Amino acid sequence: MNWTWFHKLASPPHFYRLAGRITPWLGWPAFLLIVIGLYGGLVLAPPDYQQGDAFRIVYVHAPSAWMSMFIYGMMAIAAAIGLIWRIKLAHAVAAAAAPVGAWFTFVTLVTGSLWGRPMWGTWWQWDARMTSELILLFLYLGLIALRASIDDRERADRASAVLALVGVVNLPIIHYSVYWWNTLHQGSTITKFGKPSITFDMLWPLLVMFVAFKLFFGMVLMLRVRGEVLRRERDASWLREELTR
Amino acid sequence: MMQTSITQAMALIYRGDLILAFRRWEQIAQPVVFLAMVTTLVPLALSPELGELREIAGGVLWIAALLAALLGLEFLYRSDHADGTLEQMLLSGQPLALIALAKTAAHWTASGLPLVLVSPLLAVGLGVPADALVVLMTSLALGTGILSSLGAVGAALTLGLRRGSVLLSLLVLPLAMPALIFGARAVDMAIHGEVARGPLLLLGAMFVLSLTLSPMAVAAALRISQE
Amino acid sequence: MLRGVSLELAAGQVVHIAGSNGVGKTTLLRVLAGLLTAEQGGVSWQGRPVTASFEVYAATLAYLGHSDALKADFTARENLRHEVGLRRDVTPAEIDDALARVGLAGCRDLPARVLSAGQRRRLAMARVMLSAASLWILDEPFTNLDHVGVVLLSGVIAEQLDAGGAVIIAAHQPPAIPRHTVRCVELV
Amino acid sequence: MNLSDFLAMGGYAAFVWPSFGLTLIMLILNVRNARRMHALAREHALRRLDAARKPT
Repeated sequence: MNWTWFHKLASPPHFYRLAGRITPWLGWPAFLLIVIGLYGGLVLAPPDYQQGDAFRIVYVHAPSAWMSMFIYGMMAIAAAIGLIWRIKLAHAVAAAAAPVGAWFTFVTLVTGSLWGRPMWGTWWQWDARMTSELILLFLYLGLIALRASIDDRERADRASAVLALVGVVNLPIIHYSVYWWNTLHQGSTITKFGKPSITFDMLWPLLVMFVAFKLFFGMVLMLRVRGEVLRRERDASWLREELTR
Repeated sequence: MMQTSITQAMALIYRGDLILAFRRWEQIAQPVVFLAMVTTLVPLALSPELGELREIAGGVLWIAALLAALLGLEFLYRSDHADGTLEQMLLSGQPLALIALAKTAAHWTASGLPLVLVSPLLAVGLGVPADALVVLMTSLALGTGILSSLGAVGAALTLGLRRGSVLLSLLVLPLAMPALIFGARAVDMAIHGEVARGPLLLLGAMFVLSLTLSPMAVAAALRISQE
Repeated sequence: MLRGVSLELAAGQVVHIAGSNGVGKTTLLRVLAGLLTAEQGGVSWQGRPVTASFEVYAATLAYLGHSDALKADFTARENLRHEVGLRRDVTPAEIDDALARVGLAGCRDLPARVLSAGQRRRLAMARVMLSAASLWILDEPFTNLDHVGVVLLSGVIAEQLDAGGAVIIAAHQPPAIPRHTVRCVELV
Repeated sequence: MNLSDFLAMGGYAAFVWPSFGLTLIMLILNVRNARRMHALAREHALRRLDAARKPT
């Protein structure tokens, strides 16, 4: 397996042009799938026998929750690549992904709280998943704050990369200790709040939304990475030819 | 002239840092005074009733100890960065991760250990029964150890930054939450007379994990921060 | 931004890096010391790239930056024992000799914070001498030194060169090293 | 399934619609921020290029 494709991809000018080309190919399908997913989730899917129509919030809550974890993992991988092989582009990807991840985590928390209100009668319940999602938000904010408070871009990239790696190692520990802590205090009488029993016509919109959010993230990431690349390639020669084309 | 062995170098750093810490003893006193103050706030805020205080003593002591240890993290690499000795450590020809381990150990002895030693006094003030004090001290020893090693990564990353201390707590506290969960739980069980082996063992596991992994992260962070 | 710099140094040679303020002298020295990594090109020592095993290179190198790297609360002796001790077994006798050599015999047990800037620079010089390194990288070593200090340091550098060591000095005015010609590299 | 039943969402309208609304706002906001950030960086780079081309 020769590594030329990897080096070609890692070279900023090549990636900048490539990102520009594929952004629309990610954006429009994402938009289309979101419309389909929402229609399927809100209109076609029957109400849940237990939670009625409130369960429809799952169509935005679950994909966001998944994205918040996925983006953190991807960011840690990009950080590792950036640190080990000193590829500036990988740091640009990590820098671009962090705010989007934080947004998804925030949405997960709010939609979770909105979903919990009718079920539990309170806006916030120290439920295991919501608590670990909240801690994940702190991790994201820590990353963004660290990167923002360091002026020198090179140091900001590498410092955030180390923090992302330390965070990703701690993520499973936080996850399981919160679960253990939750089952311990609440005992085993938690309401069956887990995934409601899903029939196929409830399921397919959820899968569509999962794919749609991934494509959406791809599009936003490409845009942000292009911006980050421009910030980092301060006086690269290819810049003039690219920007004045 | 033979190059100093790594163990000698680590011992030298450990002793050196402790000497410096004791010459600036007010830095050592700060976390301990903070812990004492916070635990006196609790009865004032809640109730003088020892029975009631006993219920929350585990959590209060642990949260106060965690914040006090966080306060102690300020002094970890800041003075070395400021006076240039950090550069000499990087260029000492000794493995940086082990030097970081020695510094973390010295920092724990100067800031974590005093908290552990003073905690029984404050625990009695919160109505903690005598037989729970051993579990309290063990759990706090492991907890402050975890915070020192994880905190060292945060301290190294935020070296020389403007409002580094606020950032430091934002970076380190989420990582210390699992330790808080098991530590407070262990003390709570001990207070109620149950055997607290389970949480203590998990806390010990976390301590070993953070002790082995974090020096490497600290070494990387130090190189990045001083560049 | 530093570009297009290449430097060759053999044993017993001394190089003077000259250039106006902000031209990049310190950056170059920090790259040579391995504290900074250059984007292109690299530093190699005895033919091997420095990044291969940085600890080996660091052990052969003594770096004196702008800061004297002294602990204010440590006495002169303690500073030397703790910093040089990290690198090699140094005996109290050697420390006292070095302090006498740089004219600090009188303030052996004074904390570094009470020393004057010149005395602190001499203490940093003593550290470089004691580190038994073959390559010295000195960034503005003569700052704060009086005339006696400058002569003293030049003599010490000469001895290092006689013993086959190599020295890189960044300074504004060219250093006068007895018995050795100083090669000058001008950064523009 | 007429419109008013649909909007009522089985009595949970007060929770379902804000959830979807917030998510859509987030999606749009992200796109706008990303676009603006890229345009800003591009303009900044161009300005730096012009400054570099003009002999100071």
